Amino acid sequence: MKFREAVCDATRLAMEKDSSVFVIGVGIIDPRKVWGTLSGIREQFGDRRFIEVGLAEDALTGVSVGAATHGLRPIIVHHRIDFVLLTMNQLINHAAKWSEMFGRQQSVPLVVRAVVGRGWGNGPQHTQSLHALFSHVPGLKAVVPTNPTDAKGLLLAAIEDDGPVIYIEHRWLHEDDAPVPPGYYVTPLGKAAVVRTGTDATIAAVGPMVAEAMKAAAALEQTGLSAEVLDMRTLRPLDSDTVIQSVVKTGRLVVAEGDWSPCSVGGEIVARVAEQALSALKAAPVRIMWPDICVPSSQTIEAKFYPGAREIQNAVMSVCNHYSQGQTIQNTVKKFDGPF
Amino acid sequence: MKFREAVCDATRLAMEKDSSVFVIGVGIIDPRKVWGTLSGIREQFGDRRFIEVGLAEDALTGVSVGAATHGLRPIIVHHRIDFVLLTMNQLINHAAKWSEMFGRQQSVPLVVRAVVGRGWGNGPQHTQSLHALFSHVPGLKAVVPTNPTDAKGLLLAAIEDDGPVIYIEHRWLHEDDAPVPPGYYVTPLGKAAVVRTGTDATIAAVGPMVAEAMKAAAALEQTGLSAEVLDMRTLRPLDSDTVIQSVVKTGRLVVAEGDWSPCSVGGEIVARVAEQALSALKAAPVRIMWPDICVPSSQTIEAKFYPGAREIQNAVMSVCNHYSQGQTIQNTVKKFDGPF
Amino acid sequence: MKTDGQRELKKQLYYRMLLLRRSEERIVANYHLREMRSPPHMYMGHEAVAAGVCAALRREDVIYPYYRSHGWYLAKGGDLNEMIAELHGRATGCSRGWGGSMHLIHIPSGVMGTTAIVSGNISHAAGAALAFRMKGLNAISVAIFGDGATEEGVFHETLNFAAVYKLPMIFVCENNIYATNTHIKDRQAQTDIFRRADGYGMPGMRIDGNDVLRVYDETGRAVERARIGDGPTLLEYMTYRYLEHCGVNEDLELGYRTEDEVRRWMSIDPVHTAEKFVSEQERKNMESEISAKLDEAFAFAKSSPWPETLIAEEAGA
Amino acid sequence: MKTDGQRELKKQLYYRMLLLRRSEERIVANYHLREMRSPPHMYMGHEAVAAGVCAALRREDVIYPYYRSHGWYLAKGGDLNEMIAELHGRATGCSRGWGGSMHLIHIPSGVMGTTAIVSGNISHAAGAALAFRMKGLNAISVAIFGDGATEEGVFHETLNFAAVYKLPMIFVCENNIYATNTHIKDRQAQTDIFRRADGYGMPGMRIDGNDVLRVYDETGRAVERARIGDGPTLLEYMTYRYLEHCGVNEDLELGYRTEDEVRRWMSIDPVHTAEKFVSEQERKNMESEISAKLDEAFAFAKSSPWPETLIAEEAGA
Ligand SMILES: Cc1ncc(C[n+]2csc(CCOP(=O)(O)OP(=O)(O)O)c2C)c(N)n1
Ligand SMILES: Cc1ncc(C[n+]2csc(CCOP(=O)(O)OP(=O)(O)O)c2C)c(N)n1
Ligand SMILES: [Mg+2]
Ligand SMILES: [Mg+2]
Repeated sequence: MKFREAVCDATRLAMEKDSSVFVIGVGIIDPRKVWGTLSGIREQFGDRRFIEVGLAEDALTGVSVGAATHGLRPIIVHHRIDFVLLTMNQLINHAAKWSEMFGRQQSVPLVVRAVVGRGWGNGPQHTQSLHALFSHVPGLKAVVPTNPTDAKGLLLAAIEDDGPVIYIEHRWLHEDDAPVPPGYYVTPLGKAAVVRTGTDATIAAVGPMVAEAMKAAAALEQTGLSAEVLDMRTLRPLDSDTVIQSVVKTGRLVVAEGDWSPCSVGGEIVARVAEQALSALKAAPVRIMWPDICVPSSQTIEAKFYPGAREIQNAVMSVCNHYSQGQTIQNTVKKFDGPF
Repeated sequence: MKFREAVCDATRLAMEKDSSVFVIGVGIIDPRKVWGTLSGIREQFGDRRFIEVGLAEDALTGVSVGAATHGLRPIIVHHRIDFVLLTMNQLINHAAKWSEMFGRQQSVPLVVRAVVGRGWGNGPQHTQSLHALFSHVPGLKAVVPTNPTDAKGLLLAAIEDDGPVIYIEHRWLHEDDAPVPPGYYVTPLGKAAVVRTGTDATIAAVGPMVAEAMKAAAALEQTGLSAEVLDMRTLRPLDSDTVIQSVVKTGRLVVAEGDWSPCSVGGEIVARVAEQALSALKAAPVRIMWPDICVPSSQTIEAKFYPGAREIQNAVMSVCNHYSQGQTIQNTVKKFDGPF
Repeated sequence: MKTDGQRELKKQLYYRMLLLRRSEERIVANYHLREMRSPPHMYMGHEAVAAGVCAALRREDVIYPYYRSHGWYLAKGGDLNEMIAELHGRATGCSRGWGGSMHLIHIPSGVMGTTAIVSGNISHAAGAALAFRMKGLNAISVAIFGDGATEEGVFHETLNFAAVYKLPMIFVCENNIYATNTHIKDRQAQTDIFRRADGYGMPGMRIDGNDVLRVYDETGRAVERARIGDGPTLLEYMTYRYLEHCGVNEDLELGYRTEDEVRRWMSIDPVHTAEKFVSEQERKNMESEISAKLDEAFAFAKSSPWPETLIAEEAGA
Repeated sequence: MKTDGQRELKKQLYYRMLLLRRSEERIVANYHLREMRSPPHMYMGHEAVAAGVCAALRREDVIYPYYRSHGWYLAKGGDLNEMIAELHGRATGCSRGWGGSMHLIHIPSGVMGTTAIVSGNISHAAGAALAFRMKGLNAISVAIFGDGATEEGVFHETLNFAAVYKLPMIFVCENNIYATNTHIKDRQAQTDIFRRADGYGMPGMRIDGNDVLRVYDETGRAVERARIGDGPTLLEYMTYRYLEHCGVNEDLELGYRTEDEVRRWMSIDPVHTAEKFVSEQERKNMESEISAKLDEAFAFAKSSPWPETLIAEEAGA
């Protein structure tokens, strides 16, 4: 099942199981079905549970907060995460605080699905990750699935959760294909996954950088280095315990995240390891992050913008003080193709 | 001169020096003059350069971006930083990216003054610091002055800067009084200040926590510990070099910031020290931050919410492995009084 | 019969307004004790709006007031003890001490959580209306906001959304001419707020907000429309705030409004005007009943425990 | 004389529209080469709006188009070579390769930076108008946006702001009935966008956006009002998009609109309708002139260097 089909599958299962779940968003009745992530949903559940809204992201987020406090479970769908910036007042001032602010008398079960774009010149305003913004604020949770199985399990967990959850969906994972367990299951929020075990260094990766880390780990194996790869999956609450456990074993940490570095999730991981496992560190940790500029449109500079497996590989070799003759791999990130 | 008078002084000097500087905001014509930070400005410069706007934070931020690209230098004034969340689309999608997105043909000289509230039950929506949100995004700068001299110098530097600068102003520093250099001067952006030298531990503090750190340092001296206190002042670009220099000397780091911990400026400081000066660290660094909840309204729980000098003192003693018989000081943060 | 009903209604309306007025007077009188550490946005002067609107609603209908909410909370039937306790920051408060004056809630009586962010509540009300529709309930939802709030973009977005879906809701604007201390003429080019309803194909009208009977009647018509599926209405009630924007004092010294203006509005005071709805004896009974309730509420608040812990399960983040 | 002027104007209007149409046709024809790696929002069908509006402006006036901006860029006098180079991601592009199709800019001709965030530009235009006012310039500013953009809150906020300050600006809405693939009837309860102007005390009107002369005339009147200090106007131009929302293809297979609807609009094609403004010979000359320019522009783009470095001075953060 493709990643995008897994998203759709989770949506369908949740709506079948719980009649309070509904979908709301701008342009969701589009025949392209938000890249197929909503195929058949409107047809199966009808317009009563499929709320098309004009361009009014702020209002529809508030509408969802209001509906959520009356027992419904809205799934807000944004074609681009960049549009979520129009809704920060509702998310941070309202949704995140609602439950505590009123002494925990109401909960706000709310999912914000936000797609991160990349490639084909989508440029500065259609390619941000914004992981960190949602991971900073208490009252919000944030998840970034990296494979079809988690795409489904984390979306179901997000829908089940009684607070607002930002579900960050990287567009260029949508076509990834893998076997997915049938039926209803949840991938618990707040648990990282050890996706490859190793002994020489820990690579804590976020989102699409997990695939890059796996490529790097495979290449590193050729040069005699054994890397453990973690898929952080949930950014808030952040499962730093799993990272620390791994670093206690490996003694070395490379963090790989597609987002800006200052005040990032990657930085938070490094900070917690330094605070809680300093003595385990045999080398200074390294972050592989975006350069500190906006994402450029032109292909040549865009190619220079995104770090990948090669940079991770080099970072691991450097924290391991390992300068092998082995070939450095090339970055071969799948390119996102086509105009939209 | 009081902190709030220093803000006003800087505004006046900038407007006298450069006719392209103007002030814009919601409710700025209020007779209370934004707690006196705009006293006499409208009278001196007239309504042409003092733009009162209805409740339209989003529009007025875009208006300011547009005006800035035409050579003006707007100072946006928000009574509360919480309202800036209504303007994130303009700040992050537009102002921060404008210059790079168009190949550096235009600049966006723009200052956003945002006041952080505290106390008297101002509660969840009027007391956020939000330091981290503005420090994450490239294209933005963020400053937090902690004394009248810097309040003036950093505001003038922010106004001179050719990009958007968020000037975060803690309400309960407004009444702080200290001699301020007369006339026009700038405090350079991106430079932390060593406000107390010491040898046993570094306290890197942000905003009002600087005063708490100074109190802690004085108390620590009684118990035989010498703490170096840094006032970070600018959060982006973050002067980690000064922190690292200090930690290389002291070997120990305590970070004190009034904001939530995950993906915070405090976390970024710890991460950079771990990355760049791991071997200098004789003990695991410690962050003193807010608990991971919204700011409560009631005085008893609010008092438990804010850490202060005592927590910093304890943290320094613990990183120094120093369990003296010396008294732990009490927190004596000045309370913000009165309803508004 | 009909006249009896009318008289009963008038009595109720007067009682509600008197309760609102006396409660706030008591808050004003006690505020200097520094026991209510919360920024209060006093409702005095507006009483006819909350009393009239809420009288036209059923208990299962919900209201979404803004931070100037003491009056709305009480008019809809919110528990007085819990409100006064909340102002005192006690664990028995309607928000358990976490919210304070700007964040009241009383779910059993349909007072939904209020926000300190101007206009933040408008879309919440639409969300409640959507939920009622989806769940097949016959309840309606009321968004309540000031003249200033109508300048925020979300006001426009929500009117359009509610009109498209013909939501069972009402938009109630309390136009008191000022946003903080800025006059509406300095903020809006065209100051007939109700006229904007036309842009969304929605009925809109301006009503004397100091005339509690007119408020009740017009709200009733809008409630009826909403209830039978004819969609939302924008009601603009003209009224006036007596005290400073936030706090318990008068504010003539600020100079943004004239004594004359304040006096003109006080001369049509909604509570005083409605005194004629009741007999002298009835009024006296009401006064003493309310006074006793307030004594009790303040005693309850002051003897209530403080909230203790920051949070039981501090979420590991 | 007057007729000569009229003829000259008509010729110019036709030339501009033809330039827009042929330029986009060339982009469509070359897009499959995968050299223009940028999401294009094609303007075909709208040409009369940009051509008519820009003809009523002076060079020092500025426009703030949205992402559907090729036509606006060219109509206002933006450099063709630089636009085609930008679509090719080259360092010689109008945004130096950093922006692509959605972020064009050409400061010398008054084409201000365009945004991919719907409605993000509306307030920028008001900011420019404010700047002109403050600097004592006589220029005016034009905000350009689609029917969908009017649903965003900032549209409302900016109309009010511009009206309060009587800014020298115009609000130009290109109503092509769809936002992406959602019909306006599914998004707005009252679909006469121009009628919302009344809520702000601003003149508003709906105009046939395929009639370039009417566009020119009505814009001219609004320009005049703005120029003499009478404040802003909301102009709603009805028009139609021929190709898919984003991309270079037709999209009948999506089924959100009918072939019949598309054909009806094409039968009043703005460029074709205006062919009568010029002689056959004139038209031929224009065609070959434009064709030569486009040859040159594509050659220029393809032979231009790529942007090299991510940024010279990478700001240490
Ligand atoms: C989004 C936002 N902007 C600004 C403020 C500051 N503020 C608080 S109340 C207020 C005035 C609101 O006026 P109005 O809506 O007319 O309500 P009123 O207070 O007059 O009842 C302002 C500007 C705020 N709380 N929220
Ligand atoms: C704030 C925001 N929300 C959603 C989108 C996605 N989007 C891009 S174009 C578009 C439709 C806009 O329609 P309209 O304003 O009518 O302009 P048109 O494309 O029809 O010319 C949408 C929804 C966006 N870019 N920005
Ligand atoms: Mg008001
Ligand atoms: Mg459109």
